[in-house]
Amino acid sequence: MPQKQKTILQAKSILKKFPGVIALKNVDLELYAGEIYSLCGENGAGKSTLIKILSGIYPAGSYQGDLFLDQKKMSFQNLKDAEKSGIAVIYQELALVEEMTVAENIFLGSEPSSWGLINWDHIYQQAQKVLEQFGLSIDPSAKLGSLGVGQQQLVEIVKALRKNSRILILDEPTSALSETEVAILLQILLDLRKKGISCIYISHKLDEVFAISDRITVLRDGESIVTLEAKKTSKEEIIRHMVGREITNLFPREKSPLGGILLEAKNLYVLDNRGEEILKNISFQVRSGEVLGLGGLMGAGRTELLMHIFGAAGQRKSGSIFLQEEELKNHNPAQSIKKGLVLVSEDRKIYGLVLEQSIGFNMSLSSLEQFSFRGFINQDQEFQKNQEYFQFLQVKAPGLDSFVETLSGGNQQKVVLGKALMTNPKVVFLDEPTRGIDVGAKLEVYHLMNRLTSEGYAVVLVSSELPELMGMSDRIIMLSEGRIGGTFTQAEATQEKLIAAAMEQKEPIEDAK
Amino acid sequence: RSQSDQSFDQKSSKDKVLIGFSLDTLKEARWQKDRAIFVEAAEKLGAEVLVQAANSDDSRQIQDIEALISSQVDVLVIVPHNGRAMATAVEKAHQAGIPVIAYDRLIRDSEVDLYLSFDNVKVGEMQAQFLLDRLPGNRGKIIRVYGSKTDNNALLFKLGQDNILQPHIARGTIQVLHEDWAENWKPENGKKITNAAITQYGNQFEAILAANDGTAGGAIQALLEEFEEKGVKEKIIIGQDAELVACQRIVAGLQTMTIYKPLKHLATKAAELAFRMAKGKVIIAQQSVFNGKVEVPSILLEVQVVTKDNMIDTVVKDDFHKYEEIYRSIPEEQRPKRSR
Amino acid sequence: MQNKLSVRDFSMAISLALIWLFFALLNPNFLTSRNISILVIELSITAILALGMLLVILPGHIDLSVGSGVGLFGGVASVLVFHHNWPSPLAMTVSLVIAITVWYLMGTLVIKQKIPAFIITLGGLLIFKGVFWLVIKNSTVPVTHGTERNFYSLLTTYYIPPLIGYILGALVIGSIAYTYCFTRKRRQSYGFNVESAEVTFMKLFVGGQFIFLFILVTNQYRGIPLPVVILGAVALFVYILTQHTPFGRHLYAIGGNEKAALISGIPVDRVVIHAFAIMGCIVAITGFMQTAYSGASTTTVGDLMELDAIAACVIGGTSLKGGRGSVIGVIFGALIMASLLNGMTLMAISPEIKFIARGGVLTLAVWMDVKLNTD
Amino acid sequence: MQNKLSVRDFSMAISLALIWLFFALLNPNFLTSRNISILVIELSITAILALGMLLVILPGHIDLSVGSGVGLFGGVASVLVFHHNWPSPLAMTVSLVIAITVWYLMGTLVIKQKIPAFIITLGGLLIFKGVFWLVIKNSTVPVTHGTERNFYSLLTTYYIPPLIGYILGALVIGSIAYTYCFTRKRRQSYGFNVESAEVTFMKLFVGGQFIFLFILVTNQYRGIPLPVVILGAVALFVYILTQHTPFGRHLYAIGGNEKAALISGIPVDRVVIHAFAIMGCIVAITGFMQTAYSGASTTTVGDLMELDAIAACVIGGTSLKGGRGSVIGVIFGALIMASLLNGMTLMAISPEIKFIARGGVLTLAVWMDVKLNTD
Ligand SMILES: Nc1ncnc2c1ncn2[C@@H]1O[C@H](COP(=O)(O)OP(=O)(O)OP(=O)(O)O)[C@@H](O)[C@H]1O
Ligand SMILES: Nc1ncnc2c1ncn2[C@@H]1O[C@H](COP(=O)(O)OP(=O)(O)OP(=O)(O)O)[C@@H](O)[C@H]1O
Ligand SMILES: [Mg+2]
Ligand SMILES: [Mg+2]
Repeated sequence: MPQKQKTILQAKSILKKFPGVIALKNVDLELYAGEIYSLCGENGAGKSTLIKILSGIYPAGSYQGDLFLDQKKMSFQNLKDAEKSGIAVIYQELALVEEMTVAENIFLGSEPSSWGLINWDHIYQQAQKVLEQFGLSIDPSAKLGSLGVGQQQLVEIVKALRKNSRILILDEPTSALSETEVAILLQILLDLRKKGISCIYISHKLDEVFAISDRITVLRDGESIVTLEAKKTSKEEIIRHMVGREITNLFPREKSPLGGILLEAKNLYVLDNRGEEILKNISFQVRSGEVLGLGGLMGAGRTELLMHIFGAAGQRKSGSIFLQEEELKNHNPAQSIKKGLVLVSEDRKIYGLVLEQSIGFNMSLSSLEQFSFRGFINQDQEFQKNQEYFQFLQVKAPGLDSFVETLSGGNQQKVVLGKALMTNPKVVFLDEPTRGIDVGAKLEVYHLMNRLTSEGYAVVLVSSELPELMGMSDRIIMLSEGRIGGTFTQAEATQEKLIAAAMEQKEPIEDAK
Repeated sequence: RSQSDQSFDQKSSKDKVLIGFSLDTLKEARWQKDRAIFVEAAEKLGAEVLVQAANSDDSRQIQDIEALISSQVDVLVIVPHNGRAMATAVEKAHQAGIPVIAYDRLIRDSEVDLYLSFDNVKVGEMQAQFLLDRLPGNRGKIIRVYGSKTDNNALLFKLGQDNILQPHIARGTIQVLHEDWAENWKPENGKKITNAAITQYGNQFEAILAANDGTAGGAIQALLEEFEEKGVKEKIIIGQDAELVACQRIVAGLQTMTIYKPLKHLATKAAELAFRMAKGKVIIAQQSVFNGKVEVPSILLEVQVVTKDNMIDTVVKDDFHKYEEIYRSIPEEQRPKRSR
Repeated sequence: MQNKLSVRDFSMAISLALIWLFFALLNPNFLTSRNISILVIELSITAILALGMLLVILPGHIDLSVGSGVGLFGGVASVLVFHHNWPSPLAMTVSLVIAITVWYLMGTLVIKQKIPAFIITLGGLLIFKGVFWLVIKNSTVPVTHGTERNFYSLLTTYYIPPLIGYILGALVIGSIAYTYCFTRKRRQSYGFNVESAEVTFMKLFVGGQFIFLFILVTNQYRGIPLPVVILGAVALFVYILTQHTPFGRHLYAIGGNEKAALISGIPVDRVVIHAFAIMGCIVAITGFMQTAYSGASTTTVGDLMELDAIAACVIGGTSLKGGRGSVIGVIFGALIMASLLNGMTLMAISPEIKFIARGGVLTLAVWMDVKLNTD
Repeated sequence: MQNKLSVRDFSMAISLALIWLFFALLNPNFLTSRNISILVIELSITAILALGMLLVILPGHIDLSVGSGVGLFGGVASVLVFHHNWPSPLAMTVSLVIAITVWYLMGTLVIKQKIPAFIITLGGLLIFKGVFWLVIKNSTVPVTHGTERNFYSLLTTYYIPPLIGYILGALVIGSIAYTYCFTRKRRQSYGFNVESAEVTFMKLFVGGQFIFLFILVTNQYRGIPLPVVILGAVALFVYILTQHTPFGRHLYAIGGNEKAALISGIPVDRVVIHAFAIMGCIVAITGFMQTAYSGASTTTVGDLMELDAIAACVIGGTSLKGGRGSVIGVIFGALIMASLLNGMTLMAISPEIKFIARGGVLTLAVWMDVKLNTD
C-alpha cells in the first residue's frame, strides 16, 4: 500500500520454529506511527509468538528474520532492551504478584527510590493517580489476590501504560474484562492514539477490533494472509480469512425440547472465605436440554455461584441445591462430578490444567475411573478415548504427549473442555468458555453446547459477552452484586435490558466509539 | 568358618599383615592420637593398617567393619561406639575367620578374642574419688554434667562415679545441686547446664564433675563469665581425656584435674598383640572380663589422675602433649622444670 | 515423560559407571562378590525409604521425620521381641500398624489443618526421637536373644539359596519380557507407533543380562540377599502405584497444580493422606531392616536417613516442587549414594574426606542430570 | 500485609506468653535478670542466622548448609587466632570474606546451573563439615589464649555498661518515635487516611515501655549483652532491606511469582545471588558468635543449626514456597525456640522430653498461627 504514514516498527520475514511446530512462517509486519493495528487469527495462528519476538522474550537469534525500529535494525536480547526502545507489552498471561498490593505491582521492577530506599508514599500516591487517570476505582493498597480476574487484568494494563512508551502491544487484554471495563480500555487506547502512540492489538472479539483499529492483519497457521484497512472491510471478510471459509451464523443455537429439572437452587445465601456474603437469595432451575445464561459485571458473583454449587468454594449460609432430586450439601467437586455435574473454570491456568504434563494426562484426569478396573488404568483405552476427544475438539498440537504449557491459549481451553466432557456429565457449567478462543473454536464450543442439550444435558453458561449470552442461551439470569438482577427469555432479552439488570437501574453506558 | 567364604580365602594369601582398625569416632582429639600411635607402631612391625571411623553411628560402624572384612584384613581392632551393638560385627568377622580385639571398650555378648582397655567405669570411679578427697571432710555441694545420654560410654562413666558417690549422696554429705546430660557431648551444652545451675544456686557449689574435658571446658567458660578467673580457681573442676586445652587450663589453674589414659601404652600394645594374632600366635592374658557371654581374656592398663603437680611426669613424660604447647600461656619463669 | 526419563537415567547411569570404575580401579575388592552383596544390602535400605519419600514429594510435600521414625519403629519391634519375648512377626506387625496410624495422622494434620508438611514432620523428627529414646531407655536392644535367629534378625542376614535365586531371576526376566512384548503387540494393534523390534530386543537382552549377572555374582557369595528381594517388591509396588493407578496419576496432578486437581474432581485430601500412610508403612519396614542390619536397636539408628532419602530422590530427578519423579530414577539415586559410601568405606577414607566427597558427588550428579536434561 | 502481620505476631505473642508463664510458674529463676540476659544471648545467635535464612527463603530457595558453615567459619577464625596468633579482628574479617565468596558461588550455581538450592546446600552441608574438621584437625581450638580477652571472645561475653545502655535505649526509642510521627505527618500531607493520634501514641508508649523494661532488667545483671546489640543491628538491616529497598521487594516478587518478576524486568539472577552472598556474611557472623559462646571451636559447633534457623522462620510465618515472611515474625519464632530450650535446660529436663517438647511446641505454634490467619 502507499506509504503515506511513517513506519516505526517493522518485522521482515520472521520464521519461528518450536519442537514439532512452525509457529511463524515468513511473517511480515509494519506498524505506522500513531495507529492502532490489530492482529487476528485462530488459536495457535502465531499471534502471541509474534508478540514475544517483538518484545524480546524470544531473544534475537532464537528466530530467523529481522526487526527494524525507525528503519534501524534491532536485535533485542531481552525485555529490558525492548522496553528501553519504548515497547511495552501486556501479555495474555497475567504477569502480577498476587501477594503484593496493587500499587507495588504497578511499580514492580521500576520502584522509585532515593538513596536506595523506596519512597512508599510516592508510589501509593502515583498509583492512585494513574488508576484515577484511567478511570479505575481500585484501591492501590489492596492485595492483588483479592481482586477478581478482570480487575487484575486492568491493573496489568495500567502497569504497562505507566511506562508511557511509544509502542504498546496488547495480547488479548480484554478476554477477562466485562463490557464496562472493555469500554474503559478502548477509550484509553483511542486517547493514546491521539497522543501519537501506536498500538498493536490482539483480540478474538472482532467488535472491539473494528471499534478501534486502523488496519487489521490476519494470521493463519503462522502465515500472514492479508492486511486490510479497517474501514474498507467487514467482520465477515476477516472471519473468512481467519478460518479460510464462510461462517454465516455466529451463534448457531438450536433449541432442543426441554425435559425435567436437572439442577435447582433454592434461596442460596453464601459466604466467601472471608466471611462476606457474596451471594444473596439466589434461586433458579435448569432443565435438561436447556442452556441457562448467567450474566453480570465483573465480580458480580457468577464464578462464586458456579464454584459453590460445584462444591469448590464458599460456605452455605442457608438455602439448598438439588441435582436430579438429590440434595447437594457440603459436597466436594469429586462428588459433584460423580453425580454428573462438571465445571469448566474461567481461569484455565489456575483451575484447569496441569501445565507441565501432557495433553493426554490432562484430558483423562477426571475420568480415570472409567478406564481402570481392579484399580489399574488400562492405558490403551485411555489413549483411545484421548485420541477421540483430541480429534473431535481439533486441538492444534503435534500429539497427545506434547506438553500443555506449549499450547496456545485457545488450544489449552479445548483441552480443559475435553477433560470436562470425558466425564460424560448431566449438567455442564461453562464459566467464560470462549474466553480467549477464536471464532472457529467458539463455533465448535457452541455446536458442542447444542449437541449436549440435544442429548438431554443441561448447560449453564457464564459469559461477559452479551451477544454470546443472548445468542446462545434459552434463558438469561443477570447477577448484580450477588443478587439476581433479572431473568429474561431469549426472546425478550436486549443489550440494554441486560445491562440495566446487571447494574440495577443505573443507565447503560454506551459503547466507546 | 562357613565354607561359603572359601572363595576369597584363596585370595587372602598375602605376605603383608593387614590390620583393620575400626574407631567409634575421630571427632575428639583423643582418638586422633590413638590412631596415630597405633598406626605408627603397627607399621614399625611391618603391618599395614586400614582405619575406619563411624561418627558415633552404630550402623555406620557395622558397615565399616563389613568393608574391612571385604578388604580381607587379618585381624580386627574395634573401638565399639556401642559395646552391645558390635556383637553382630564380631560374629561377621568370625564367620570370615578374622580374630577381633576390643579396644578401650568391651564388646558384650560375643566371643571377642581379646580386650585391651582402661576400664571406663574405673575412670568414673577415679574422678569421683578424687573429688571426694579434695572436698574438705568429704562433704560439699556439687554439679554433675554427664555426657551424651545416648552414648553408652557416658552411662559407664556415670556408673563409675555413682559407685563412689552414691553412699555419700545417700548420707547427704554430698549434695548434688544440679545434674543434666550434655547432648552430643557439646561443650556449649556443658555451658548451658552450668549457666542453669548458677542461675538457680549462684555460687553455692564447690565442684563441677564433668564427663569429659570438652563439657568441662563449656562449664569453665560459664564460670569465667560469671565469677571471673579467680572465682573459677576456687572451684574443683574435673574432666577426663587430658586434652591439650584441658592440660593448658590445668596448668593455668582453671581446671583441677583430668584423667590421663596412657594411650601410648595402650595403642602400642594393641598394635603388637594384633600383629601377633594376625600371625596366628596365641595370646596369654592374666586378667579376664565376663562380657555376658564368655570370659574375655583382658589386658587392663592403669589410668592416671593428672593435676597441676604431676603434669610433667605424666603427660609431658609420655610426650602425650608438647611441653611448650601445654605451658605456652604460662610465662617462662613460672613454668615448672622439665624432668631431665 | 518416558523419553525424558530415559535421558535422565542415562545421565545417572554415566555418573554411576564413573563411580564404579573409579573404585574398581583403586580397590580390587570393590567388585568382589562379597562387597557387591554388602553394597546391595546397604542400597536396599536407603532405596526403600527413598521410594516412600517419592510418594510424599510427588504431591509437593516432604517428610523430615522418616529418620527418627526408622529408629522408633525398629525400636518398638525389638523391645517387644527382646524384653517382652513376643514372636518377631507379631511384634513387627504391631509396630507396622502403629507406624501407619501415626503417619495417617500426620497426613491428616498436614491436609486438614493446613500446616506445612515441613513443620509437621520436623516436629515429628523431634518427637519420634524423644519417644524412641524413651522406648529403648537409651540402651541397646538386640533384635533377637543371643545368637538365635528369628524372622526379624533374618531380614538382613538371609540369602536366597543359589538355585532358587536362578529360578527367581528366570521368572523375573520372563515376566518382564512377556509384559513388554504383550503391550507392544497390543499397542501395534491399536496402531500407535512403537519402537522397532530390534530396540525392544536389545533392551530386554541387556536388562536380562544385568539381572543374570547380578544373580551370578551374588551367588558366588551366598546368594541374593533378602533385602534386595524386598526392595524389588517395594519398587514394583510403587512403580505400579505411580504409573498404572488413578492414585498415582492423582499424586502427579496434585503436585503439578493442586487447584486444578481439586476442580478436576480429585479427592486431594484423601490421596495425600494415603500417600503419607504408605510412607508410614515403608518407614516401619525400613526401620526393621536398618535395625536388623545393626543387629540391635541403639539410639543412633536412623540418624539423618531422611536426608539420604531426599537426596536419593533429588539425584534421581524428582522435583521438590512436586509433580515430577520416577521410581527408576530414585533407585539410581540411591544406588549412586550407596556405591559412593561403600567404596569410600572400603578404601578406609577418613570421615572428613568422606563428607567432602559425598557433598561433591551429590552436587555433581544433580548438575550432570540438569545439564543433560536442558540440552 | 501490615495488619496480616500484626495478627500473626499476635498469635505468636500468645504462644510466647504461654511458654514464659509456664516456666515462670514452674521455676522462679526463669525470670531472673541473669537468666533473661543468658536467654537473649542464646536467642540472638539463632535469630541472626534465621534472619539470613529469611533472605534465602523469600525468593523461594533454602539453605541447609548454614549449620556446618557456622562451624567452619567460626573454626577458620579461631585457628587463625589461636594457632597463627593473628589479631582476632583480622582473622574474623578474612573468614568473613571467604564465607561471602563461598555463598556467592553457591548462589551462582543455584541460579546459573539451575541446580536446586536444596541440593547445592545439602552438598555444602557435607563439604563444609569435612573441611571444618580438617581445618581444626578434630581438636578443640579456643577463640583466645588462656583467659585473656580479645575482640573474638568478647563477642558473647561483653555487656554494654548500664549508663550507655540507657542512652542507647533512649536513642532507639527516640528515633523510632521520630520516624513514626514523621511518616505519619507526610502520609497526612499526601492525604492518605492515617490511624488516630491516640493509637499512634499508645503503640509508641507500649513499645518504649518494653525496650525500657528490657534495659532495666538486663542492667540489673550486667547491662545489655553485646549479642543483642548485634541482633538489633542485623534485624534493622534486614528489615530495611526487605521493606524499604527495591532489592527486598524483588525478593518477595520472585518468591511470589518468578515469571512475573522476570517479565517486570527484575534482574532475578542477580537478586538471588546477592541474597545468598548476604546469607554467607550472616553465617560467618553467627559462626563467630556461636564459637565464642562455647569458648572454643569443636567438631560439634553448629550441628543442626540450619534446622533451628528454618524452624524459626516458619514459626514466624515465613512461607517455604517463598514470597511471604517478615523480620518481626522471624525474631518471634527464634524467641519461642530459645525460651523453650532455655527454660527446659534451667529445669534440667531429660533430653528425651526436651525433644518431644520442642517438636510439640514447634507444631503447636505454627498450627496456632495458621488458625489465627485463616479465620
Ligand atoms: N513454547 C512453545 N513450544 C512449542 N510450541 C509452542 C510454544 N509456544 C507456542 N507454540 C505453538 O506455536 C503456535 C502459535 O502459538 P501462539 O500462542 O502464538 O498462538 P496464538 O495465535 O497466540 O493463539 P491464541 O489466540 O490461542 O493465543 C501454536 O501452535 C503453539 O502450540
Ligand atoms: N480469589 C478471590 N479472593 C477474594 N475475593 C474474590 C476472589 N475472586 C473473586 N472474589 C470476589 O468475589 C466476588 C465474586 O467474584 P467472581 O469472580 O465470582 O465475579 P464474577 O461475576 O465471576 O466476575 P469474573 O469471574 O468475571 O471476575 C467479587 O467481589 C470478587 O471481588
Ligand atoms: Mg495468544
Ligand atoms: Mg467469573
